[in-house]
Amino acid sequence: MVEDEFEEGQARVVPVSERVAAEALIVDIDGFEGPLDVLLTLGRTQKVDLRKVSILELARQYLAFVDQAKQLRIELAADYLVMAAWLAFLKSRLLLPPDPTEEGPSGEEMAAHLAFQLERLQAMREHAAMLMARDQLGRDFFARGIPEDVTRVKRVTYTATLLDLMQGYARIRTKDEFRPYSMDRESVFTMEQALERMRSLIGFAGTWTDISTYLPEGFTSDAARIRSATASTFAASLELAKEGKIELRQSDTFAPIELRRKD
Amino acid sequence: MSEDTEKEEESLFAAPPIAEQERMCEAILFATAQPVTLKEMEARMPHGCDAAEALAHLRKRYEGRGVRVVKVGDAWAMRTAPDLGFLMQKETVETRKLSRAAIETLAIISYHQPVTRAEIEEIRGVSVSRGTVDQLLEMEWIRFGRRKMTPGRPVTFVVTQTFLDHFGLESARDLPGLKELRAAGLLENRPPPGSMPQAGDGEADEGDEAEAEDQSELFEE
Amino acid sequence: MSEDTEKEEESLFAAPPIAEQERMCEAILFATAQPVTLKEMEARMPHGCDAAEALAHLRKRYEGRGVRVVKVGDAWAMRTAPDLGFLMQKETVETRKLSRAAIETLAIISYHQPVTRAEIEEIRGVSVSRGTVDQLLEMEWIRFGRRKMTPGRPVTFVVTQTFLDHFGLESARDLPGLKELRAAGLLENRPPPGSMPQAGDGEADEGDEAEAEDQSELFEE
Repeated sequence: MVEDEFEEGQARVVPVSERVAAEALIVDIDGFEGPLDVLLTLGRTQKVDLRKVSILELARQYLAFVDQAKQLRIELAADYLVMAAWLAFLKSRLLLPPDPTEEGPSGEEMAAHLAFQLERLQAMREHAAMLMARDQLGRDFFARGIPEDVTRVKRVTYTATLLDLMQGYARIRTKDEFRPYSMDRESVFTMEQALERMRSLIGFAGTWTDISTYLPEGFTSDAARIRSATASTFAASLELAKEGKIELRQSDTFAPIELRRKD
Repeated sequence: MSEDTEKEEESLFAAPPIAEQERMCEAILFATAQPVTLKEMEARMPHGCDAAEALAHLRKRYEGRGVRVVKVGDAWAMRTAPDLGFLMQKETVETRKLSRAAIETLAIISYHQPVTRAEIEEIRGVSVSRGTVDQLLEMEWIRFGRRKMTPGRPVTFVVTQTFLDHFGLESARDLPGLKELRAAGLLENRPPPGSMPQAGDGEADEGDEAEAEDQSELFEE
Repeated sequence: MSEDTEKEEESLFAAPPIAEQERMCEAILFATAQPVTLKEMEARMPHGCDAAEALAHLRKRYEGRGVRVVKVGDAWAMRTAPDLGFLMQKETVETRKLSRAAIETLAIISYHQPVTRAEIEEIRGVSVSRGTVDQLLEMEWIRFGRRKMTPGRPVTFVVTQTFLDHFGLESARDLPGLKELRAAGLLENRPPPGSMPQAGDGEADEGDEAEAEDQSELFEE
C-alpha cells in the first residue's frame, strides 16, 4: 500500500524508461524530500530488510546519484552535499580498519544509526498510510446531521447591598450642598500685592530696614495671615533685589533680613 | 423508467434482512441534515428494501427512549424526547449590581414610602424611567401602595417584605437617618442648608436639564 | 460558589433511576455533533447522576446498531456504524487533500507525541514547512503540548480530540501498530552517534528525562 503510493509519487517526475534504467539516477531532486528520502528509496531498491541493508552499497549509490545530478548541472541543495560528504566519510570508516587512537563513534555505530533512521522513516510512512486507511469521520462514519444545539439561557439577577442603598440616598440628599472647590483667599497676601506695596515703599528705605516692618496692615496679628504676608514680602524682596532696586542682608541664620534701597 | 430495469436487474439479489434495513434507516436518519422521506430513504438503501417497514420497527425500538423517531411533514427525523428538553438548555445565572438609577429610586422609596413617582422625581432631580420602576417591581422589592388623596390620585410605591428580607431590616423605619449616615461617614458634607423637600409638594416640571440627565440614566442601565 | 449550594440543595432529592439517566445520556449525545465529556454531561443532568454508568449501559444497548456510542479521548459521541458509510454518500464531506508531507507529519506527531518540530525534522530528514504545521493546526488535528524541558524549551505538538474523533480512535494508544512500533524501538528518541547531519539542527540531543517523558505520555493519554 505504502509501496504503491510511493512509487506513484516518483512516477510523476520520472519517465518510466529512465526509472527502469537506474532508479538511483533520478535527477529531479525536487521529487525527493531530502537526502534521507533518496537513501530510503535507494535502500528499498536493494530489496532487503532495511535493518540488513548494506550501508556501504547505499553510500556508493547515493554518491553516484549526487555525482550524476551534478553532471546534469542540477543545483544540489546543501543538505544533499552534506549527506554526500558524510557518507563518503562513513564509507572510509567502514572500509578502513578502525584506528584505536581515533575519537568518536565507529563506522559501525554510524551505519547502525543511519539504518535506524531509514527504518524509522519507512515505519512512519507505513503507519501514516495505516492511519489514513482508517475509517474517517465524514467519509466512513458520520456525526449527527441535525444537531440540536444547547441553548444557553442566561438569567440575570440584580442585587444591591444596604450600603449601596444608603449611599445612594445620601448622594441624593446631599447633591444640593455641592460647592465647587475654590481656594479661600481671605488670609492670603499674594506676592503681586507685596511687590506692588514694596515698590511704593522702598523709595524711603535709605537705611537698612527689617523686611518684617513691610508687612501690610491687618496681616500682623493672625498667625496664618502673618505667614502668608511674610512669605510674599520676602519673595517680593528677592524679586526687587534681582531687579537691582534694593540690597538684602542677613547677619546670621534666622536673624532678621534687612533691606536697603540701592542707588 | 430506468428504475424499473434496475429493479429487475437487482431483484436477483435478495434484500437485506429487516434488522439490517432498520440499522440503515437508523444511520440515515441520524446523519442526514434534513428530515428524510421514505422515497429518499429507499433510494439510498439497497434495492428491495422496505423503508416503511424498517421505519416501523425503528419507531417501536425508540419508544420511551431518550430519542424518538418523528414525522415532519411527509418526512422522518429523529429528535430528542420532549420531556428531556431541559437537558438541552444550559442556564447561567449572572448576578449584576443594580444600576445607580435603580438604587437611588429604591432608596427614595424606602426612606419616603409611600411615595409617588412625581415625588421620587422631585427628590432625585431627574425623571424616573419606566424601566427602573418595572425592574424594582419585578424584583419584588417594591409594590404599589394605596393611592394618594391628592389631585389625580397618583399611585404610590412602598417597599416589600422581600426588600426587607434582602437588606436584613425589620422595617423600613430601621433605615438609618441622614444624621446617622453622616456619623457613619457616609455623608461628607455639611447638613443641607434648608429643610428637606417635602414629599407631596407637587410635580415640579422637569426642565431641559433633567431631560439631559435622564439620558444618562438610560445609559447607566 | 453558588454551584455548591445548589448541589447541597439538590442532594435532598434522589438521583433519577439509571434507566432514566441512560435516556438522558442518549438524548444529550444524540443532540450534538461534537463529543461531550462526562463532566459536561453530568453538569447538564440532574444532581447525583452517574453519567459513566449510564453510558456503559447505553453503549451496550447500541452495540450492533446503525449508530454507535463511541469514546473519543475523555469524551463520548454517537457516530454511525462504519459499515453503513455507503448509505451516506450525500453526507460525505470532501476533506482537503493532505500533502504527503502533512500526512507524514501528522503520523509522526500522533505516534511520537509530544514531539518538537526539530524531532519531526530529524525523523523526516527534511525541514518541516510552516504551512504543513499550520494546516494541521487549522484542521484542529494537532495542538501545542507543553514545552520540552530541554535547552530552548521548544514547544511540542500533540494530537487533539478532533483528530481522535476523525479517525475513530478512543485514545492515541489505539493508533494502529503502535505496540509493534514501540517493541521495534522505532519510537525511541535515539541520539545520533557523533555528528550525523541533522535537518533543522538544534534540539537533537534530548536528555534521558525527555525520552522517558515521551514514552509515558502516550500511555497517559
